[in-house]
Amino acid sequence: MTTTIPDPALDPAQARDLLRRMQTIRAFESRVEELFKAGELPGFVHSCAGQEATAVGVCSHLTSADYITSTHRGHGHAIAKGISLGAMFAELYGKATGACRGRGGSMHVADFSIGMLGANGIVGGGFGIATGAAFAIRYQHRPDVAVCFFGDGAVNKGTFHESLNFAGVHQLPVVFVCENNRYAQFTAASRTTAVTDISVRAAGYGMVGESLDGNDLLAVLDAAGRAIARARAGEGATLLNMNTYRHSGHYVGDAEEYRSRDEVANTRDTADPVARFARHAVDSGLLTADDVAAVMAEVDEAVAEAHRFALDSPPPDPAGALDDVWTVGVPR
Amino acid sequence: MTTTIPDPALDPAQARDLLRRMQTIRAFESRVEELFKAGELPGFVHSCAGQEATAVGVCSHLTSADYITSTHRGHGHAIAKGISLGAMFAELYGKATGACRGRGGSMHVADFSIGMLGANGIVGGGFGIATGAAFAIRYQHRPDVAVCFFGDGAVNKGTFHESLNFAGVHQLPVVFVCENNRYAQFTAASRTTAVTDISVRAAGYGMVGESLDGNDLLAVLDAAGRAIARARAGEGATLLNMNTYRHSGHYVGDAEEYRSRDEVANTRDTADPVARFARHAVDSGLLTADDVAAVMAEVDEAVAEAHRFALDSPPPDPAGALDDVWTVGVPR
Amino acid sequence: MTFGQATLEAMQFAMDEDPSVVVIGEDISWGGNFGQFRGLVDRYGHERVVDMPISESLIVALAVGASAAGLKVVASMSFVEFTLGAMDEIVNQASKFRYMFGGQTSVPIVLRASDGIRGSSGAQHSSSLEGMFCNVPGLKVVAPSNGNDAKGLLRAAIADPDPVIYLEHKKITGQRAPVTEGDFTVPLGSAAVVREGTDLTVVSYSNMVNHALVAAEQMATEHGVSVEVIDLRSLIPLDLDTVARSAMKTGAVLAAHESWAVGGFGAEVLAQVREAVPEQSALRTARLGAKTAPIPFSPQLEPAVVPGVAELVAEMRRLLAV
Amino acid sequence: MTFGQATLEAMQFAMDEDPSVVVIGEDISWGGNFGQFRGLVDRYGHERVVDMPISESLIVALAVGASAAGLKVVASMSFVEFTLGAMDEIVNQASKFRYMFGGQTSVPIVLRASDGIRGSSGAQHSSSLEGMFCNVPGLKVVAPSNGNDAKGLLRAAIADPDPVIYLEHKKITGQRAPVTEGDFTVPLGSAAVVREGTDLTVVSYSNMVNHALVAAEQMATEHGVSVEVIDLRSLIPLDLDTVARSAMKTGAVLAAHESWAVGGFGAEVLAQVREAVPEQSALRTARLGAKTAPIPFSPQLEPAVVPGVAELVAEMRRLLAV
Ligand SMILES: Cc1ncc(C[n+]2csc(CCOP(=O)(O)OP(=O)(O)O)c2C)c(N)n1
Ligand SMILES: Cc1ncc(C[n+]2csc(CCOP(=O)(O)OP(=O)(O)O)c2C)c(N)n1
Ligand SMILES: [Mg+2]
Ligand SMILES: [Mg+2]
Repeated sequence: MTTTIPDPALDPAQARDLLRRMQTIRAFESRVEELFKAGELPGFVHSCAGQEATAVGVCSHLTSADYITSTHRGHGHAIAKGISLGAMFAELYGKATGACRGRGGSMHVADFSIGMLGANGIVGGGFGIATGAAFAIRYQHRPDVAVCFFGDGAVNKGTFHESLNFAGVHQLPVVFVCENNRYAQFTAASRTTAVTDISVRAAGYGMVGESLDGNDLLAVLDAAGRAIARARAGEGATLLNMNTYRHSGHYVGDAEEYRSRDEVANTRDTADPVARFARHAVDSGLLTADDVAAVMAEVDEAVAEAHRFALDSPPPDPAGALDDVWTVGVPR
Repeated sequence: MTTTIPDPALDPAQARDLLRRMQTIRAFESRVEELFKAGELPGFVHSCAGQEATAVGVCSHLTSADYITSTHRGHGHAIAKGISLGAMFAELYGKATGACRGRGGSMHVADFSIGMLGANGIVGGGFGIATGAAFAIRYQHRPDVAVCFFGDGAVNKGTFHESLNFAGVHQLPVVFVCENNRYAQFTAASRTTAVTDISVRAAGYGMVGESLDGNDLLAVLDAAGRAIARARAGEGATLLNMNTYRHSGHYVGDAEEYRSRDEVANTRDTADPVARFARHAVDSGLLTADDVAAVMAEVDEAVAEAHRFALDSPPPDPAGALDDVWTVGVPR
Repeated sequence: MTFGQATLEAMQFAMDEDPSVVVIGEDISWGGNFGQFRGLVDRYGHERVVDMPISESLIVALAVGASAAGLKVVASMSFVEFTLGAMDEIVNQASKFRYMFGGQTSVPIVLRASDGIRGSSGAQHSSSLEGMFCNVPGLKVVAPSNGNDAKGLLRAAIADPDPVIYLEHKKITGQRAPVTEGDFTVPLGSAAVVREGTDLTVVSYSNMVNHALVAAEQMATEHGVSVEVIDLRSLIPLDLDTVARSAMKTGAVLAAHESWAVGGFGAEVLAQVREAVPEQSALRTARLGAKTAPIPFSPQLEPAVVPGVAELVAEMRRLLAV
Repeated sequence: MTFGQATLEAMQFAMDEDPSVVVIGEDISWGGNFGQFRGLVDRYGHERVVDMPISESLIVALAVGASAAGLKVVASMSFVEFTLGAMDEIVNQASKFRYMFGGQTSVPIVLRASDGIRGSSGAQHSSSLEGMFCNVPGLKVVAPSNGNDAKGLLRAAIADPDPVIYLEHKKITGQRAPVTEGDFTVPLGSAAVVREGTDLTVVSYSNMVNHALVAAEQMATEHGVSVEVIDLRSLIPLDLDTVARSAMKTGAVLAAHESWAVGGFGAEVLAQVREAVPEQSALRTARLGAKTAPIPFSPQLEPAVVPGVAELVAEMRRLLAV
């Protein structure tokens, strides 16, 4: 265990809360994966198991007045930002009580009321939206910040470039967080990306860039904390490259021909951010083993309850299928 | 005059040829500007007067098996690459004998037979096309190279990023030449570009980047020569930032409210690449003042003849207006 | 007052009324490519009138993101062809945001784009693309034919909570005509009968309406045919009632636009008219649009592709066999 | 053999025949998102089967540029919605290159994209966008309904010198059916009468043809109506002769597709039919497409937006009043 506690050190309540949030993501994704494999869920789903530290470490610095944009792999971001677990689970079933009333599904979970501007099925779709939210924050003289989560594959979309340049010009309060899990679908980053340490690109935009171990919650907390503080202080945007790893395939059901079982097993063992933080919390005396066990049990119950909520919820009424295409004024 | 002759030094024939080519661009643009102001030419035109050194310095390293892509400000590139002056002049009139049979106009002059893959009215449109041409060169194991000309405004299009990244990954034989004339239409680069020395961005693509005085033909010859040689040798792509200045407005007729008359006058005086090279050639004994005068006269006659050709050419037959939308198989 | 100046007035009413309205676009502080934004920066400053990089994807995505955070963004896209560089953002984000997020949010943005031919601007600066936009649920699309409507529709578009594609024809942006003073709106979805007639209905929008009025006059004087001209003004929402009522009266409909006929909005108008008119057998319909080619540069070729008054007259005569 | 495997055979015939054919796309060496490219890399190597970054604009522009330098590029665009990120390159470059450069060059590229609903894939992974593509002069657009046509059309598309948008429906890409062995082409621009009938013509393409065949059978057994089904296969060029001939025979045409009705290709088919059929008064026409909403995720909502057999039957009955 090489991680050291950053300054200011965590207190036990914080540690417990962080662990609970990471474990909520892990448990949610595990349950979803089981259900999907059992044919219980429609469509397709992308699990973020293994990437809990980036979501939680970043979002623990945010309030509901701050914004995030997310990706196709967005459950963790939504949970970390504070979405109702039941509403998200119901959305995955396409239920009327879902976060998007069943219209969106897994790839479009969103809760605008807490600044969660949506998972997004278009890779790179979040760059400009987050930049736009940051632009609005600046215009409104608010102390808030926008965070854009994206993967190592998204960095090659033109939208990355257009957004980072603009954020650089205007020193916008936005933090660009690359969850660099080394693969975009089935393709290794090195095959498609000239410089895989994405933070190198920051210089081209006159922006601070930093690369870090995204499986180390403390490192994430630290780097994100500094970047978000800079953003709030009007000191501009940051590009953070957080190295991480997804435990499951690209989507649930992926045969994973593109990476070896050894690679997966080794990385899961050494880099699991949840286990790693739990160990750290116990080793450093922040939590006891019993505390950890209690968090696990609490989370299991919360996920089970969210699942029951989803199952008990009614499907949407097909008669409303054409509602909300427009806000006003277009006859059917 | 601070320029020194690069190694290998030019010989008089080369110097004369380079001067002739730059002056051809200048004289062509002057004539076009006059004609446009007199209401003789349809549509609108963008003059590249003042940017002759970039076009000529780069293209003098190219053969007709090499490719270039150009911009809305493309007359100079076309001339430097060797387009028929008459065909280009006729194209500006929309004549049947035009380079594009009158279909394209000023913004679309092209001659595929010599690797001039078109001026382009879409800013940033050339990045991917040049990259594609370089990809084909590599695939075909040819010793050739593709050069992409673009402006300081185009660098903020997503296509810049997507193309440079790919060229970086595959070490393609392509040279990206930014003609940085400090303005995009009416907007100063500093207003819209986080880091105005574009060559800084090269590092993000694992590519060589270099910034230079684009009004100094010798500097252009040198930097382009090295970049093109690297490309031909399979050593990958280069990003060159060439600082230059356009003497005329964005388009002919532009009121130029966005830059001061002083700025224009000063820069024209100090940076005029044609005058500067002529002076250098005389000072260094490569050419005599008479040689220079002879080149000027020769060019004037060539431009006048091209103009006569355009005027004497017939307009296209409207009956052919629907030809060549497709190559085969679609009934009207 | 010119069409462009009329839109400037609408912008000012909107910006004075609502501080959350901001304007973004390339060269916008210099007035934009057609001068319709001239002077705004002096009045509202660079915070509200924002010069954008040449980054069309970002322009639209920024508008969407800013709207999620409480702004109302009017984005100048300059030539309509440049919106193609933002089609992902327009279609996959702006048009779907409200629906796919279950009605949580609206996307109150206006994308202003200049379309149509201006004379030898070539294939990348002369198109009209409403055919594409009208195929996208969630967008609204307007295309005024004159300064008065331009002003009223822009005011309505900015007030509207949904994404509006506001198409201004290059050829008429500089045209002068009387414009109603003061603040007013032309509601989206209301067509105008700009000339009454009994024998045939021309349904059109944007600058083609002006051609249609000339052609109608010619049909009256030269062929004794009474033509009704409807200016749709707003394509989505479409004022089908007004069109259908006229169709039932005249029994013949010509849907005409400058953009390509094939796959264009004219075919859609005809399809909707036929859905709306109960007794179809007597109804004659035709559509007129550009022939199937990119817009050529040459002054001799452009009119061979893009229809004008002569083609309107010819098509009306063919339809009525006069 | 599946539809996807049939296209793989076509790819192999093309690549074996012509070394200038290369294939590019995201995850293409792994077979792409729908497995239709599986195994190609083993046969042709990474030089000819090129994994692309997530850079849709570049994918199309690269194809255009490489074609100018002598290659023939087949680009996998994966889901058709991702082509929207390359609409500038498709419309402003690929479709216009030949014309605006005066016929100097051709653009022999094929853009393969997967469209249609597959079941709860949500608003950004379920659309069909041929309505847009068919509004663009210079593009060709094909949309096979079965593996045999998929193979023959792809072979023809790759051989074709012009840019072809090749639309493969996600729901049928994995479907098995007999496919003619060996090398053959289905020429672009040739429709197939896949069921003969006398009372009504359904004009369709892609997976909607399969629904139409089921619906036609139902009309025959349940309502005694004889339905002719035309599979357009190729939208641009359109085999209007075959459609018009059938229309004149049956006197009633239903143009049906899965994509949005409004602004969609069905309206275009009807417009062209009416232009081609001399005596219109007896002709009845209708179009059927998705209702005007982004495609919803929920299994209960998706079929309320996207039409299938039931909607086809209902629309045919309405049109014939049976
Ligand atoms: C514009 C676009 N292109 C392609 C896809 C298909 N796609 C979905 S996820 C994905 C890979 C994304 O990789 P990365 O950004 O690294 O995120 P990760 O899946 O690793 O979290 C791709 C190519 C898409 N959804 N959108
Ligand atoms: C995609 C696109 N956006 C906007 C424009 C309008 N436009 C034409 S030239 C130009 C400025 C280009 O600036 P730069 O790249 O610096 O080239 P320069 O004109 O200085 O040579 C703009 C914005 C365009 N043609 N294409
Ligand atoms: Mg990844
Ligand atoms: Mg410039």
